[in-house]
Amino acid sequence: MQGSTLSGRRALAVGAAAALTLLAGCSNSSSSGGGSASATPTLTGDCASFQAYAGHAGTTVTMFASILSPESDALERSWAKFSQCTGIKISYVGSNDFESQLPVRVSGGNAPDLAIIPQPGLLQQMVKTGKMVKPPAQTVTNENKWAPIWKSYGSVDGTFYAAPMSANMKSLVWYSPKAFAAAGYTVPTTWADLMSLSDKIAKAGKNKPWCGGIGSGTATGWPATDWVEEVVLGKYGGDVYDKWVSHQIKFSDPQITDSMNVVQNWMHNPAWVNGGFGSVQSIASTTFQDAGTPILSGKCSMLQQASFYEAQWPKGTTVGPNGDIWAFKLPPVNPSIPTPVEGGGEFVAAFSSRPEVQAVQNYLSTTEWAESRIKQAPGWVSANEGVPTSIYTDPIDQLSAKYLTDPSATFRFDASDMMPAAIGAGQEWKSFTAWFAQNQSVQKTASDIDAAWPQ
Amino acid sequence: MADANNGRIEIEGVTKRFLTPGGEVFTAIKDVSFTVEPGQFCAVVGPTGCGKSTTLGMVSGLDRPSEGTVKVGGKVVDGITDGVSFMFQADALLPWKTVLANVALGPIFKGASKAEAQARARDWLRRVGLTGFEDRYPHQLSGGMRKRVAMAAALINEPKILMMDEPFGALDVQTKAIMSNELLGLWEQSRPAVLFITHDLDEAVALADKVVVMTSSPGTVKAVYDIDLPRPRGSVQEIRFEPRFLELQHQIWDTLREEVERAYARTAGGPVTEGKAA
Amino acid sequence: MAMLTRTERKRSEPARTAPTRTGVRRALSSPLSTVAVLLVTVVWTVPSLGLLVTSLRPEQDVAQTGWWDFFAHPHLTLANYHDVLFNGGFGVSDGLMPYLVNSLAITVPATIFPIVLASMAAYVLAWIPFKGSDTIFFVFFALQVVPLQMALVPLLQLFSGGAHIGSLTIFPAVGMGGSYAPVWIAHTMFAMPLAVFLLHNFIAQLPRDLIEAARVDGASHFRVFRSVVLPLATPALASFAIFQFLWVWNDLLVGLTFTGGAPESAPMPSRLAQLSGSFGDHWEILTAGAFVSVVIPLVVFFSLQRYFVRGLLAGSVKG
Amino acid sequence: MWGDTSIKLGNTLGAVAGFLGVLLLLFYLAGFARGRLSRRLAILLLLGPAVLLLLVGIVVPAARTIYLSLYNEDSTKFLGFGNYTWAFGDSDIHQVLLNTLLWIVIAPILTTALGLVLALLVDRLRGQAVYKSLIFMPMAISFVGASIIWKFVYAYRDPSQPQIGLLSQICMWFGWHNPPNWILSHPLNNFLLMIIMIWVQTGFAMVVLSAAIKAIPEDITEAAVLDGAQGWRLFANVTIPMIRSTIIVVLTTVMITTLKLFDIIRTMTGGNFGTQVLANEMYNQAFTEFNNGRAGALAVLLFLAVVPLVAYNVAMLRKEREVR
Repeated sequence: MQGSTLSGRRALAVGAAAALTLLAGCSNSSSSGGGSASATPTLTGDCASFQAYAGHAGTTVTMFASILSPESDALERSWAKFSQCTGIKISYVGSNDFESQLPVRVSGGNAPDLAIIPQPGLLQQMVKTGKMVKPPAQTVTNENKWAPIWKSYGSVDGTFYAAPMSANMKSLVWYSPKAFAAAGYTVPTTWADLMSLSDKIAKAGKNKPWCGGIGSGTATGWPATDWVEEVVLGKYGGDVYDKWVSHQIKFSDPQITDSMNVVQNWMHNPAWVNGGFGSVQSIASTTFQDAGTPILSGKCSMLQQASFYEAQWPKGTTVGPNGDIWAFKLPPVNPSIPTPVEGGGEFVAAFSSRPEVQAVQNYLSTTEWAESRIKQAPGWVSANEGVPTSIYTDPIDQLSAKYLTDPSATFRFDASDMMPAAIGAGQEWKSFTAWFAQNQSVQKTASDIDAAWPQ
Repeated sequence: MADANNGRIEIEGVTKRFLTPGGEVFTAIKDVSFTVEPGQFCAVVGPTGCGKSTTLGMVSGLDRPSEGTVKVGGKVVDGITDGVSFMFQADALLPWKTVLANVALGPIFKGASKAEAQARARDWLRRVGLTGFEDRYPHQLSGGMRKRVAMAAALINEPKILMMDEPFGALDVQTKAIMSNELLGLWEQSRPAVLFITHDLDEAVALADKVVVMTSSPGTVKAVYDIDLPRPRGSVQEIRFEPRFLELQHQIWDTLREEVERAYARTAGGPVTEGKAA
Repeated sequence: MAMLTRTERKRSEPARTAPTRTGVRRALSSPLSTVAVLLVTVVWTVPSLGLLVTSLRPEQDVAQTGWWDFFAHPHLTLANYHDVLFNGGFGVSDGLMPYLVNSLAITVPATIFPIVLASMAAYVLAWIPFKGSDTIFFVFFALQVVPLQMALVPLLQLFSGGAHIGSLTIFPAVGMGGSYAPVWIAHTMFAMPLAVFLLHNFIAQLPRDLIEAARVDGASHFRVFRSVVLPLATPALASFAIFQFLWVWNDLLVGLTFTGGAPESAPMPSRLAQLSGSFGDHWEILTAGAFVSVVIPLVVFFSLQRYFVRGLLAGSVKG
Repeated sequence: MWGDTSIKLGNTLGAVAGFLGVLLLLFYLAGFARGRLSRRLAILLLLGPAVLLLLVGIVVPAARTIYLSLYNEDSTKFLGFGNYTWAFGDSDIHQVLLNTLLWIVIAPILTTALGLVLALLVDRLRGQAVYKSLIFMPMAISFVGASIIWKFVYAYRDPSQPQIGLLSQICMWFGWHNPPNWILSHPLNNFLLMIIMIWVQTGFAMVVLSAAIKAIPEDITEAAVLDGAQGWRLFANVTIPMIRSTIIVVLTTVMITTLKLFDIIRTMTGGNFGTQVLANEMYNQAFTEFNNGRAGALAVLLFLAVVPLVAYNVAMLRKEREVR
């Protein structure tokens, strides 16, 4: 941990020089924090609730994540009070190149104190470096308010490393309630309904039922992996899904190719896609951010995208059951699977066990912090079962939270985020993109991915 | 340093080889020996590519011989030789400095104070007849004037040895004659040893006490002639008509001609690849 | 020698060139070439114009209609620029300003260091031949192609793991700059091969007699380098400076890796990237940011441009 | 905030001043050395820093890369040339190698040629500074900016919809009502991406070549014009030979930039649709797929790809040195 201490110290030196911190030059380790070394100060007034984290005033914890502005602004506001009361400064840095920067910094000995990792696969990779440290006991205790499956996603080889911090729901279909009402369509609750609705819209000839886009720069292809994951989970259930993630079931297994064929009949159907953009192939060249815009202009009816897609609707769009835009849960392909929910989330990983770092970890794993974050801005959900669904102000957040904390739901984490990076952030994206762009066959797509699976 | 031998140039059995890009060894000069006495004006003539400039480079310490030794004032040359000045065909003036600053550069490089260097530079500019031009930039002067500046810059350090590499090569005939006269005049005053490279035989005979004829590729010394024309020589235009001048000129030309013809025959066949020996 | 005389003529006759150049110019030019240049300029500018227009359009318009639609339905907003310049993250209240300062503080030394060190090396390789000097030069040249991504991890290890002292001996001012030093050093390292290659090409062609005359006058190599080579090489130094400046200014990877992205030391591109949102390219903001970041390089280019044009005459006119 | 700013800028200026000061001091002290020592000291002090930086910053990492290329993804198992057999056996990589080859041949040549033509033409126009600046401007735009710009050129929309891509719109204005989805049209898309590179780099080529053309002694062109050379013949027989070494430098520089290119590909297609190139594939292998072995092998291939270029330049430079 030599490196991170050093970088922390360096950041501090700059901060001090820049007169950003009040306690200049006395803050590089816990033992010499804020004047009195041993006595923990007593916090009073509205700071009293932060007593558990006191005693580290003047320290800085560096945090690195992929969350960018404006989402990161809300994040920073959410712990402002904590920082103010405890004197622990959290130096937050967000990067759109987080996934490649983190390994570089970790192996370069310049790891941040804390990293917010959205992919269990990457987490696993980071644990392998040996630089990651286990969370403090309090964090482990706090974690019990999350469903056990979340704890497993933050664990590597059975050891718990990173506490989940946020969750998002992927199994949503965005649509326009106004347009549906005007055309007399009803929200489908079964897969069969969804398919017949699609057919009906296509036959009506006014627009295409679906639009989609899998473009995402270097991550192009990921939305397509979600479609297949939804179908695998919704048709074959959690066990098959888990075995698929661990490659006990291969991509070329009939169950997976069958699921891909379901997607083929759905998002590859020239009569159904790609409203507002063009042919099936245009799915590959359309960015996922753009994909939903034709719904607003009535050129397409539905888009399968995650809860965080809410941020993409232009300012002034009302999102709600009777608004311009709303979402329904993607129905399971196989009705006998109880509420399949595919989701993603973020995990707090630590590369330092300094007490102030652990204090921040502890704080971030509490229900109190989750509520503080939820109050800042919409677009953020916790699967912490201690957080009441009622505190969400945003309807999509409420909807997501409802499913994410539903104990009866079959929740699974995004499969590609859990597969080895060579697949989940590599070959699978590449092959699925080719599947759309070049109309490559399902068989070849599946066998290419299997061939690339690391030995 | 008031050594009697100071300024004597002794070149003994010097050979200089270069490595060509093809990895072959190219011999620029081979087994060259001659001596220039202090205060002597020595001209080196020879066809293009006979290693004249290479020889100068080794005397000044810019280059080192592959074999043999070069001694100046009795000491083997190692690093830049003290008390040497150089004058090139191109007049080596820094375009962004004034005439005065260019001339003062030598003393400054030698460690003189700026004021002292400028005072000396003014004096030398006066001697070469350029008073009033101190604040001009080189490009504002004519070719002949620039040459005078270069001459002042070369002589200001009062060198024991003055090396001149075709200094007047780019000048027209009239200017060249005027500059030659001035050079002789200035030389008479301080009498450094001069190593003067030229391919103009008339110029060599008119100016020098001694003419070294070199063969080409590899350069070797073919013959050495003593020029016994009396000094001061007066005007170089007029000395050309003296019978003794013509006699010497003919004599040397006979030696030189076959070398020039050989060199021409060789280079006319293909593109000229001048080595550093050019 | 041919080359030397050429240089000589070039230096000596600037006054004469003006009238003859027009003559040659006339001999060469035609209305057709004017049209051709105009056409290329338009083609080259239109995409950038698109960038400018996009940066001034409201978010919804950007995604729904082409930017040229703006001419039919002019609908301007400065909101994007406001977002970029003043909407700071929570930790940083001054918007883009601190990052702009960081960018300057990174770019200026990261331009000067490599130029000085590379011109020193180029001088040795061009003018002080020694056994192995050619080999060293060719190694420099060949190393241009090593992708800098490959060096990120080892260099980070170096900077963070105590061998830091090794760099201190190279740049004794490291301690003062605080956390900028690793970025400076990294940029300097990565710039070195190209800088040495380009500057060597120029410095090797400087007139030999100027350098040798100074040497014979008793100037040391250091003196020659400082008083003769550097002034003569000004045009090459200026052009390389522009490219290095632009490269460092627009760099995201090195800046992000070696500053860790913290507001105290990270350059502007890392901030712009962060402004673009977690789940999407906020193009209207990125375009505004791109324009803000273009301004300073353009100023640099315009102010150094004359050095390109003047060529070897650079110093002689002004003095 | 101003205090903060002035401290930062002050530190920066201090660092620059300190750096230059130390160099000057060293130069001054070393200037007292004489003879052989002076020469050695000059080589050591002038060349040393550059060599040291290169060793630490590039040579050592390069050696490490070569070493890693012989191992598996997390460098725990020796594979010998396994990663290289993978590279030459994988059909995806074949496409990558082919694309890289196309790029390094086409983009530099077009860039240099266009830059040369512009340099020739622009210098004779009134207001050349304006033209030059506008053509040079893409150099100053970051790759993020450039990729946004070109996204709005190549973007595809169904022909029945309002277009946001300029290229499609222009095609439609000219009566081609069904333009293709540009970025998906392989192999055309490779060339479309090359245009971005050419757009960025032409300004560089033009500015450098224009300076070289201006440095041609006037009397040479003059003499040729008097001899009757005009237009093309003057260009081919006088201008080109006189600036040949500059052309080679520009060509080499653009080619090396092209080889290392990854931003354009990364932001425009992410390497999909058959547009992947070596540098970006290497980046992906190293930083997305965490396969240090394969990334290393690709980096070595990248390095080998430039060997002919290096060899040619070495030959040219040697010839030049010889003539000197």
